[in-house]
Amino acid sequence: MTEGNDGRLDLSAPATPEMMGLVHAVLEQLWEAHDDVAATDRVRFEMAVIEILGNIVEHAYEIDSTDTGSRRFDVSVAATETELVASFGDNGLPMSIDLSDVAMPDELAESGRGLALAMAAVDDLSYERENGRNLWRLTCTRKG
Amino acid sequence: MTEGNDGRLDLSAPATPEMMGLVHAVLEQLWEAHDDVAATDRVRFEMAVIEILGNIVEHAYEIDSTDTGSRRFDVSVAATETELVASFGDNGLPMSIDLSDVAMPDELAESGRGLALAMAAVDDLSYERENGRNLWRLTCTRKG
Amino acid sequence: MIEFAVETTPQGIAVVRPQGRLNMAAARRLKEVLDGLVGDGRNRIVVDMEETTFLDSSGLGALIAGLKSARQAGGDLRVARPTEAVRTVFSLTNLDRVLKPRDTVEDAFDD
Amino acid sequence: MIEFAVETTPQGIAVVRPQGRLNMAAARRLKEVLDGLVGDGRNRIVVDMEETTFLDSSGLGALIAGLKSARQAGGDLRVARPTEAVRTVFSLTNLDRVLKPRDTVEDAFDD
Ligand SMILES: Nc1ncnc2c1ncn2[C@@H]1O[C@H](COP(=O)(O)OP(=O)(O)O)[C@@H](O)[C@H]1O
Ligand SMILES: Nc1ncnc2c1ncn2[C@@H]1O[C@H](COP(=O)(O)OP(=O)(O)O)[C@@H](O)[C@H]1O
Repeated sequence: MTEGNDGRLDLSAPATPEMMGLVHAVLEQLWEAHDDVAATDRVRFEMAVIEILGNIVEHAYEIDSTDTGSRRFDVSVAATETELVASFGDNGLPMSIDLSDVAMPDELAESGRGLALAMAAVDDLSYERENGRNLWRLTCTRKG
Repeated sequence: MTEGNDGRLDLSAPATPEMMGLVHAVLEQLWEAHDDVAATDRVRFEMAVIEILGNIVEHAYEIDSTDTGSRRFDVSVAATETELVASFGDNGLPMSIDLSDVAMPDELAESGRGLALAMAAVDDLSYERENGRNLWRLTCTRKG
Repeated sequence: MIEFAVETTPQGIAVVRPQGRLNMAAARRLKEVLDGLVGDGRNRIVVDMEETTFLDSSGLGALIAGLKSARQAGGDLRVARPTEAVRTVFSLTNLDRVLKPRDTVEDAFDD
Repeated sequence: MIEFAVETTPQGIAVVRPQGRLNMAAARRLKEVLDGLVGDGRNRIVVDMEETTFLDSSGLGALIAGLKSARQAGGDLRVARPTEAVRTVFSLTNLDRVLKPRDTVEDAFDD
């Protein structure tokens, strides 16, 4: 949870599409508290965060669709002098694909760009399955 | 943290005035997920939540003003069939006054209404000091 | 962020319209706006709260402060068209008498 | 919530203006709007993105879907006035060629 950064914002909420707006609001707050973060860095970080959250909401609970109540995620975002960092945790099903296999699909494909876009946007994206939880970590090295 | 309610929203953030807008956004999300909560219940709950948060931001760190970085709070809000519940935790200084002494000040007083207003708005407001943390708990029994 | 639109009626009454949430940060600015009006000799003020979606004790404090300085200057401050959120706060704090809300901006100074 | 204003130019070109965040929920609605236009025979479409503050892969998918159905109907879909957020997504996905953004809505169908 990006320990050591006292300015971080942590949210834990049900994994529903409506929560995407709240995560945008969390990021708006982060930018307000760190008004020196360059627009280019905000844009690519926010986009990657929303892609990963969108995947959690859409995919991580697909098969396990009986027990809506317990579908939750948590997210922590922080800005340091040099980096923007986000980490996600969720108790959904494990990711089916290997990040090293992710590639941008055909130009006219209507879907399948989420992970490729997130990976292109940030400087580091990692995924781990730990203690029955999915853990995602995103890092942008600040350019601005 | 209102255990047993899987729809709850938890936020942890620096205890700064800017975070009040984010807590409003969290509550907006709660109302969106629970659109059957009556307007009267939303109004009194939101007001009490914001009063308690305002006090944390304003008072709980007053003397201890050297170490801005570690001033944080967490809040958890949830709606059940019968109740609206919020709990706050913060690592600031202990509350100086006893809730049973709280009364509405003179009509023309310009301050000192926060706690009295929060207590009048909700059905239960409690404060505890536990393990060096301040814990506040608010409960509204749903009327609507 | 809350906005403060200020207008003057043909009768010389200043109308302040806090739009959005009247909370801690906004209360400080409302107090400045009200102090500025009274300082300019415009001591008859209507606070039109039709679009005030939220009010807390600090917003209430700014209204009371404005009321007191308007009265000290020989004028008054009156509240018009409160939303449900505003009315709830007035009634929970027993201020509906001192901040007696009026139904319209036009008639706010009729009595 | 995102809004979709739709206009028609004197040349019969439909102009769609997604205002706000073009994300998962909004993408679904944009796809419906674009499908509706092509279904009505309005297959020359400009998506004016001057006020699109955010775009993700699902929004991009809706644009590509609209582009394909407009072309299948003998028309085209063109993007005008992308914000920085939109341009970033186009360039990271290498779609600046297929969704080549135009500087103005008026000239979007000039070539
Ligand atoms: N959080 C996740 N949990 C499980 N599977 C996932 C997750 N994120 C992505 N995937 C898998 O990776 C695939 C590619 O995802 P993505 O690149 O975002 O494109 P899309 O979401 O448009 O299919 C998805 O179709 C899904 O099978
Ligand atoms: N979270 C808190 N931590 C420490 N002291 C507090 C806290 N909340 C309230 N207090 C004390 O209680 C007093 C009354 O608070 P309140 O009723 O909210 O009115 P006001 O904030 O306008 O003074 C405050 O002046 C402060 O001394």
